Amino acid sequence: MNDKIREDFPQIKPGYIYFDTAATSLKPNSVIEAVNMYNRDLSANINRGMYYQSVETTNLYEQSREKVAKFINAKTEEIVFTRGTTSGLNLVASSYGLKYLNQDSEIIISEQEHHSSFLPWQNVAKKTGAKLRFIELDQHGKITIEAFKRVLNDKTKVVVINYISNVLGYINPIKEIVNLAHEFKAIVVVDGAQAIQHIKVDVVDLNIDFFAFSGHKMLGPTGVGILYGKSSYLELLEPIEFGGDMNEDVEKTNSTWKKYPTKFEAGTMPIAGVIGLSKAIEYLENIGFERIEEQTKLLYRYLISELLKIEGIKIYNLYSDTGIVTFNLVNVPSHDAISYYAEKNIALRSGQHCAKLIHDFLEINSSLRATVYFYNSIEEVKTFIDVTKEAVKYFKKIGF
Amino acid sequence: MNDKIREDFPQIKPGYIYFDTAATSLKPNSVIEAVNMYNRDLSANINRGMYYQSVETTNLYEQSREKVAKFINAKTEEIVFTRGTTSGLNLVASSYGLKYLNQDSEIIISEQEHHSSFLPWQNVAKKTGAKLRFIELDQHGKITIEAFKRVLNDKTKVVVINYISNVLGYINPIKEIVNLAHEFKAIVVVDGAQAIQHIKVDVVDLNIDFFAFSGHKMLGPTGVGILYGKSSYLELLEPIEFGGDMNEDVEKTNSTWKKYPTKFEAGTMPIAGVIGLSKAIEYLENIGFERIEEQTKLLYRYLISELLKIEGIKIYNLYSDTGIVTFNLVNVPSHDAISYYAEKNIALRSGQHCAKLIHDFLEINSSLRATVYFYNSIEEVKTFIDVTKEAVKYFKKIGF
Amino acid sequence: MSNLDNLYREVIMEHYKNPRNKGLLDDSKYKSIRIKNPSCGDDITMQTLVCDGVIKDCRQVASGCSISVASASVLSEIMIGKTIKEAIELANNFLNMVSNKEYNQALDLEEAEVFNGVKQFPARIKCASIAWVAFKDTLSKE
Amino acid sequence: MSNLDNLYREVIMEHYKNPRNKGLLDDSKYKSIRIKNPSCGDDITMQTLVCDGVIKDCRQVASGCSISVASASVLSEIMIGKTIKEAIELANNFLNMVSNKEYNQALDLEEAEVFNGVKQFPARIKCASIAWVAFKDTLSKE
Ligand SMILES: Cc1ncc(COP(=O)(O)O)c(C=O)c1O
Ligand SMILES: Cc1ncc(COP(=O)(O)O)c(C=O)c1O
Repeated sequence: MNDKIREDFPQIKPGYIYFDTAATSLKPNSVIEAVNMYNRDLSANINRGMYYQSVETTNLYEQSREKVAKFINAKTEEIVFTRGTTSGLNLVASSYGLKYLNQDSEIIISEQEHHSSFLPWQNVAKKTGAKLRFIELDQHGKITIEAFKRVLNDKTKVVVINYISNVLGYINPIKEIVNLAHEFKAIVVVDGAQAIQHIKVDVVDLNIDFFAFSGHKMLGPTGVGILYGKSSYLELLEPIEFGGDMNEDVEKTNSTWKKYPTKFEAGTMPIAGVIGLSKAIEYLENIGFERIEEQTKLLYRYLISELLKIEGIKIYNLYSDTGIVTFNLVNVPSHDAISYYAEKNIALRSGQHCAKLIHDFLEINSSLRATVYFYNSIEEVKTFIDVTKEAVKYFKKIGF
Repeated sequence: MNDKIREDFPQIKPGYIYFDTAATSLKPNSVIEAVNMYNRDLSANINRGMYYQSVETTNLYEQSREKVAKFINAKTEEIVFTRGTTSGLNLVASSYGLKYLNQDSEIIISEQEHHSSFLPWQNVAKKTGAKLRFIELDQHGKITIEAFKRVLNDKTKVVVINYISNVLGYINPIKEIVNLAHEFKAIVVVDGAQAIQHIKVDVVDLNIDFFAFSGHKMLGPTGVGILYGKSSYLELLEPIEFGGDMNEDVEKTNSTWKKYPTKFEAGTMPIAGVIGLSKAIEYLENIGFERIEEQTKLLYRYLISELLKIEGIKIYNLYSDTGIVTFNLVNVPSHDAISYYAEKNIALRSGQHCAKLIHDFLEINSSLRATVYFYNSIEEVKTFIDVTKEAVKYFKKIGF
Repeated sequence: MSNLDNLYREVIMEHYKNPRNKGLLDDSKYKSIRIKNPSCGDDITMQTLVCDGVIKDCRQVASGCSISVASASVLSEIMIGKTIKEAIELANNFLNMVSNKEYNQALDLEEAEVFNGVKQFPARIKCASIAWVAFKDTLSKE
Repeated sequence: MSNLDNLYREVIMEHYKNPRNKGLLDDSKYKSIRIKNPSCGDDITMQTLVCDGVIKDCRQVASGCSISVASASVLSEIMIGKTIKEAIELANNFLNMVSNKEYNQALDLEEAEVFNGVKQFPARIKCASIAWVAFKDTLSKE
């Protein structure tokens, strides 16, 4: 089955191994062609035109919103398009955090957070005097409900948490966290950037208040993201960007906004991106999360078992729930090691993966991260393992 | 010459007349293919990878920044990529306006402004207590230096002004405005959304402090925009979005940012859009602004002279400096009139074009806007005139 | 141009030029809802007086395009005398018709039938709908 | 793998493992500049003592990848004794070499010549450059 899937991704070529899906995913032909189609055939702006191209563009844009909504079991009007996860998370921090938090408030957060999830709330804490409370991670770097309960209290106003860590690949117990948080009337803001392409997300079942993710991590285009917010909160929040199309009345001294989600979409949106996104969701749905998980797990298990056999490798997340493996060659700075893989046309990441705090927790400077996803193959994993063995040998030989 | 140019735009087809460039421009094949190439062949994230695809993507991304810089005579590091004009203008308002203005400050602005230029500063005025001062427009809706001088004074801290009005098509005297404003130590924020595709912009010669524009209005992709800022101001400003890649050190209690422009580009940027943008600039440069102006003026003059011959038409900007004509069929609401054009596959706009205040000034509810640009033809203008004549007759006949 | 002729039916033009039940009453027994669509200049207020589950009166003020103005006028005429249940059924049916969705063709839309041609103009659906949405909202307003 | 062998030359590995002039002095006559590239873990501080236009001493502390650490060490050795003018010329030449730009091949880069292989690795140019940029900054710091 995998070969046929691999043909849908024109980036996949012999001699090139893409193990960097956690940074950005590959894009299937249907997504590429949808973007292309908009640029080539339509190239119109939405909402404001009455000619066919503009009406059609508006339809495609709004159908994409419906598709996203169904995909995560939200209401259509609860879907706000953004520039990406980062913009969505910042919107919540700026609009909710800066307004409703104060020096008596506490924000629960974790060292697993990506900078895009952590930094907006560090800023809120600084500006409002609210206190950041870190969930104590267990020895594997995992978040446990027990540790969460220890920081949860009456002062907790916001819980900021990733669904899946982009370094460790753990799935966090969001549903229990939300239940507990709500008992204390805290809202829960979930960073879904690494979850949306891996597991079926149901915002109603999870009962989360805000959920942000990016098109480019889920087979879609760059430049588009999604913020889900519960109607009641979207109703409450003030926009942070003002401009064309989000307003209702405009007078010299006063203006009013349209209803959500429109009030959060000021100016011309990434139209091509939104249209392409819809095809990405279709693709994920057609394959199905079961098959995605099955193939990813298959590759992951093989990868980890073979990596474990190699002496001179240190793995930081032995029990990853997804396709992410974070490791180092012993004694070899990750930036040196990565050059070896790059020379062999293997796409990995080295560095801190925009998650410095988890590296502090692991007491390392930086790491290598390989991600396998459903479009990867066992052959690729085999080559990767061979190259890793060579790399270990090579760096030892030259004196590391 | 025009026929060859028209072949570069695959949206141009017999039977379809695109007179809506002020809303969004058509895209030449080179732009479409650059976006396609990134999606199909590269599909990598920037900055963080060491493999060929990621290095190449980073190069293309940064080359685009250099190209934009040269295009407007800025320094490379003065170019910040954004989601669009709206985001750029909001960045300045939030980061500069909310921080440095207070109840003793005055903001000079005009009724010509697009909502994306006006609303961010109306918000600043509300939040800080600063006062909005409107430049009194002359009888044609034009901004004159005399009128500008009347509102300029020691309290003026910011001048917010469009370079070219998206409704009236006037070119505003930016250079003189900047000179005068600087005498009073006010900064000047210029909305360049309608100027960048029409006239050569030289930010050094104009000496403007901030300048924002959008890819999709200058033959480029949707979802990407540019904010130019003078180094000294970009240095001064705090980012308003926090996240991956814009940080330097991250600690639990404190973090530091990279230098501008990077500190303003949090998270994954619209990579495909930035890469496509570069080709749009190449295209504009290859044609040259002289030819663009020549062809646009040719079409505009013919259009306006023929429109003037039709009884039952009211034109609001007889002396447009660009290809924008704003008008109404007498007694026919613009939404009714536009349906006639739509049936004939002519793309125009009806409504307020995100510029309510100028409609208040004109004492109308809404208007029709036709824009001609260099890729349009005399034949298209002829058809447009014929259809307009028919429309006038038709609406009269049925009783308007 | 048959699509356009089908849109601009005589009845519509007649209501546009002579709107019925125009002008609002300053009477707290009436429920009012105003909906604006400023970007195209539409501004519509519907007012209803309900007594014992029956719509006793319906008033309106509308400015904007011919379709939105005529639609408010036609609505105000046909709704007077209907029960709330009938009125809502009628309004939903109308909204489905103009947006080219399935609707009950057996249900008599009376004069509102003339807005049939709107479905050929997706961008005008809103124009035809505003008054009906506002009207429904007056009924659910307590 | 010849590209890699060309990158990881013996001299570089030797400096990486035994960095010269390591450790900073707490002496206000020295000028220090620190540059961090946290996303890849590089953290480099260069310190210079200039007397009468001549670099009397050069100290460094560097952590990160082998290229950045070795580069700081090599730099510190070859710069001591140079005039400011010579030093800046040398640094610019080095920076041009590693970034695959035109550079003066006649100018003797001494031991720093071993970083020649970096130009095959665009993503490592930064690693090789950090120390040199920091070093130049110490000279322009008054
Ligand atoms: C004069 C002017 N300013 C600002 C904008 C907003 O640009 P964007 O929608 O691309 O953010 C536009 C276009 O809609 C415009 O014409
Ligand atoms: C867990 C996590 N959160 C947030 C982000 C930020 O997403 P984006 O860069 O698309 O805004 C990423 C990806 O970089 C991520 O992996």
